[in-house]
Amino acid sequence: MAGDRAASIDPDALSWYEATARQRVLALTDPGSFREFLPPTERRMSPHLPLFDLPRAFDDGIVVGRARLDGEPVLIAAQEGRFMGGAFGEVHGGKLVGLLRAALALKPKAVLILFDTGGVRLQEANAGETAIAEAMRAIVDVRVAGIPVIGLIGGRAGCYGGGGLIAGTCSRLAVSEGGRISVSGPEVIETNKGAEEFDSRDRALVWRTMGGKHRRLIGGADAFCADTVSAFRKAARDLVGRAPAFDLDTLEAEQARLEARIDRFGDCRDATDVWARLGVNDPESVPAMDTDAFAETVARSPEADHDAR
Amino acid sequence: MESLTFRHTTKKPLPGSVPSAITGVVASGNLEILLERVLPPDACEVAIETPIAGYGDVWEAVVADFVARAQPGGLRISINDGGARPDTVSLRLLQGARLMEA
Amino acid sequence: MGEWRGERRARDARIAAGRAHADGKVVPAGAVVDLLESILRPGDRVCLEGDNQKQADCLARGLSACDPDKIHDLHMVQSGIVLPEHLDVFETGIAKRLDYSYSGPQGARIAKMLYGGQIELGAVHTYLELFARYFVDLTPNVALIAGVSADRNGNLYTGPNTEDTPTVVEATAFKNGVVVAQVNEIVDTVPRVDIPGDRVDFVVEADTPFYVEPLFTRDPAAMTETQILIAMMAIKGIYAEYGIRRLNHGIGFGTAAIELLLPTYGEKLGLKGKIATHWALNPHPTLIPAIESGWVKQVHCFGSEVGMDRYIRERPDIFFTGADGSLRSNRAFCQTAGLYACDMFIGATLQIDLMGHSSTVTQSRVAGFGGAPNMGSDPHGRRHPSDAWMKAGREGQIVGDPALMRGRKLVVQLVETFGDKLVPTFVEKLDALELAKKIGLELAPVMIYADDVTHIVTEEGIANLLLCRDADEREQAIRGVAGYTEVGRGRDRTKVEALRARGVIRRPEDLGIEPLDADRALLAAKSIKDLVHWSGGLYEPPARFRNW
Amino acid sequence: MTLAEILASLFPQGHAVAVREGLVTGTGPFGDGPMHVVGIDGDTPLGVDGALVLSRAVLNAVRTGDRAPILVAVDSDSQRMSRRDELLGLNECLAHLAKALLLADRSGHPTIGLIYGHTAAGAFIATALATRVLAALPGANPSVMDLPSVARVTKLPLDTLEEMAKSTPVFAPGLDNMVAAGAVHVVLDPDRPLGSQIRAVIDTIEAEDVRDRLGAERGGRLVAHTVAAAVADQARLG
Repeated sequence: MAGDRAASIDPDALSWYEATARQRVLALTDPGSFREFLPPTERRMSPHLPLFDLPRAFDDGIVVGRARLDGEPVLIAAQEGRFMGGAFGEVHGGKLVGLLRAALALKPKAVLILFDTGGVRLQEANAGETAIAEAMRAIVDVRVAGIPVIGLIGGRAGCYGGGGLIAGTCSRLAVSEGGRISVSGPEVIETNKGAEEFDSRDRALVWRTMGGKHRRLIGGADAFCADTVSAFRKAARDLVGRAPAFDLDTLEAEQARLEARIDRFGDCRDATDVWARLGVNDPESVPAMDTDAFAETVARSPEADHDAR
Repeated sequence: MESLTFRHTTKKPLPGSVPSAITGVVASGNLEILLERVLPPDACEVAIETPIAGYGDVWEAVVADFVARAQPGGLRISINDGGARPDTVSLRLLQGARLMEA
Repeated sequence: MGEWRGERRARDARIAAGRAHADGKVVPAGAVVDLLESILRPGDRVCLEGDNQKQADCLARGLSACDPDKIHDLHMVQSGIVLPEHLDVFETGIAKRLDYSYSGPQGARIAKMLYGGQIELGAVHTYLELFARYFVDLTPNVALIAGVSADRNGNLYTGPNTEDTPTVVEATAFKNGVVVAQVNEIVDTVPRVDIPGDRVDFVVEADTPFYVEPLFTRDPAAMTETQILIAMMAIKGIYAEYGIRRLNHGIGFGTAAIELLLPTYGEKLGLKGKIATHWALNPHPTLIPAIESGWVKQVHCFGSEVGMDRYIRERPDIFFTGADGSLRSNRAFCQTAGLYACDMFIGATLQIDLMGHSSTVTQSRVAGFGGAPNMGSDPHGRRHPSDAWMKAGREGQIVGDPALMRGRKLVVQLVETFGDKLVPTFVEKLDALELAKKIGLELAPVMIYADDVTHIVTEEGIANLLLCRDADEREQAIRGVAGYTEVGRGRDRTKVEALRARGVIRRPEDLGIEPLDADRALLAAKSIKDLVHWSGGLYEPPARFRNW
Repeated sequence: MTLAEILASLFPQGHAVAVREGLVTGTGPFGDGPMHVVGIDGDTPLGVDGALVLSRAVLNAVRTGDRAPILVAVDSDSQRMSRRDELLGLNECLAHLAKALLLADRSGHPTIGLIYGHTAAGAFIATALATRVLAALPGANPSVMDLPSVARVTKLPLDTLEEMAKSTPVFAPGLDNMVAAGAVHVVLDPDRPLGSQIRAVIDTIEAEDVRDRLGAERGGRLVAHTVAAAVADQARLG
């Protein structure tokens, strides 16, 4: 299916943050290689949104299919963060779960998940929540079968709620500066605990706490990309080649890694305190760093690179 | 939600052979348009689902102008509207037609 | 006769009373209420400084905390009704009458209070007009102003946001009034003297730095294809057509899109150096790419903009800066510059009627106009020619002696046919008229009158009202660019096509613009972060505009 | 039932299960061998620290290689909502706990969730929903978000939502709706000994993830299973 002129858009110039899910998929994978499952023409839309007088999307906000990356077969899912905040509804979740289950039979080189989600779609909350649990179990099955599951995060909606948990289940994650990975969103924390706990309008605070740079520095993500599709493509190719196994050793290592993180940074109030303890000379300068300068900083962070995921 | 359907006869089919295309996103003030080359070459049907009721005459005018301008014969066009303004609708329709002409 | 110094004596008495709460001129923040209660008298005319940008917020809180039994029935004469406290004083009876210019964020509440009769409204002015009245019939008894720092003698440094301060002080201090300044800090020596100390009677060391609204920051990430299309049409169909070099941009995404298209689309059209070189403009962050690309020769500013201070400091060839290096803005002078020295004003509005009258007042919001009625008017006192001005004059004048023809300022309305929530921009009748009737205003709050407007640009095309020869043509020209609004659909298609044939209406295709080319890829910056990069890291956007 | 009552019913001869700061860990005798117990008690929110305590206990159980059942008993709040938790990577810690349970399951430990009180959102996913089979006791109240919060987010009046909740299980909180969605496999009888009921649950564990199929059968999640199957079909057919 033709979509959004992506074929004519240069992946080097196309902003991941600005691109639609469909544009990301088409520009990320080898030209002409993408085949969509349950494409919009099949009109698998949410059966629930009309009850709330809300518009539906032909793909329920997620594009799934198969494609090639450098000639190798991959399965790919991409959430559309602008439709209902990329949230997991029943059809949306079912498509991701089905794709992951298909991987066991198809044995692709990797499964790529292009997260862009606020979490569970409240209008179909129980279906969304359960689908997230199903997706996590399916990812584990896929990883055990030796197929890397790579998460790419850099969209408008970030990767929140259950999306953050699914991301934490992946073999590897690539993130851009605009990407955020978290469970509770800033507004949720503020609503429940007050603006003193978290001022959601302080966007610099949001990005310091949840954004791509912080996640990369503490090892919450394995690659940091410039905000272009080609940068994500490069990261995805690289991460496919170095995915950790899913076994007791890996999880013991992750246990040790996360415990050490809390020991080391558990009393930090702000990300800049964490970065200072990581040995970053001028923590205040991190948000303004360009990709190259940040890469040098990451190279000096002892926590950034590991196989404990 | 309000459903609207408009049927037009065109003077010619839309050039090109792309069987289907989609453009836009269902978001506040935006819309998605699915175009499928499934109708007779002189027919065009536009079906709209919109959360904002009471703008039927505006949709009618926008669709009529688009059909007159693009002559999208053969297309069934399905729209999921997120409350887009008419100018955005026109723009997306033209973008969709261009994708189908490729 | 014989009494020539009554005002002066009254002033001396107020100051003497105020001194009880001061150490010399310096008043601690905790004593603001005492100070204000001792220097104010019921019925005073008071200017509480605040406009669409900076706010004397510490003094506003102090005034609203005064005892209404002691201080009441004040007549507020001020640029902006922006802070909640600006209206609180009317609810408590501290203030009664109001003359002002701008009330963006409080527009809905002010409308309610006007309907409820809690405010006696004098008029909604344009800035320059209100400033003028400070010197004629609205001279303040007390001015409450804001600055960055002061010394113990009251010498005041306003910082980059000088804005209204010199004008307010001029009118108050030299006509027996009392001037109170809130400052962020008391220093031994101020970086530069914006207001000499002998014009300032009291200096309050505020508990927090005065608030400044980043009103002129537009996030490129939010710009739509429609706004880009409109901007392309404006550049090609107006800027290039008339060779506009000296100009002012109003607030809005449309004008911000134009700023971001200059180094890309404008460059492609070969317009660099030929348009948009000299500006009366706040330091819009979206102008940074054009400045960095060498488009802009100079910019004089009404006020500053949050986060732009370091950038401005490093670009003294472009901006007006003091010996200390920081921006010197001045609202009164910049408004004058916009009136007399600019060939074009281009801005947006909420409603336009069939004749081209426009207003931002709706039934539920009285937002005020700020500078738009002034910038968006044709100054009949202008006596210097320019190509753009003369061309517009020729287009608009069809009778009379060509030797006596004068030019016209271009006043351009840049609007999308529908606003938020599908509210039409084009209407048969302005809400402002209804509002005026309801609250008994003698003069309806019209922002720009039809006879000042020369062009209307929408996504459907450009209507050149200068070329319309009668009221019917004018109406059809407006309907002809009003899109799918009721006004637009009510057009006479034959007449509109005739106007198009004459070039009164020009569609994108008439200008050689393909609407599908209106892509965000054309923006020189697509995000606030891009603007930071363009500035070499000198622009420091406020936290709420960041996503990094 | 309270946690103490549950443990008493499960382990009539006594047990070594302790609750510290709302976190439940320990073992009890179950049939021929032990049963490991982890969980959250007292409507406690789950933060980074608690998640790692529980995952440590699960990994320790896996390390023993005893293939004994692991019971995940839950009466929790949602995830702990704080700046500190997010700063420290709550998503990683909750996912890690879920992965530990999924690993245990794959390593031969039957994992059984038991909701006996509240649970919600991220805490629910990381614990009870990460088990192979999820049981609940009457009175349990699993949810994604409570209706007043849903009302705030969806901008719909609360009474409208309450009315809709009656006919639309897919978004409404509560045990019945989670059962209908297939998330909760079975509701236990509090009046009968839990040990035998849990044993029966373990004996009927299926290899596949059956939750979407259950949701379709029970009418609480009618299309998810079909959609997932359709995607898998189209993937196979290429």
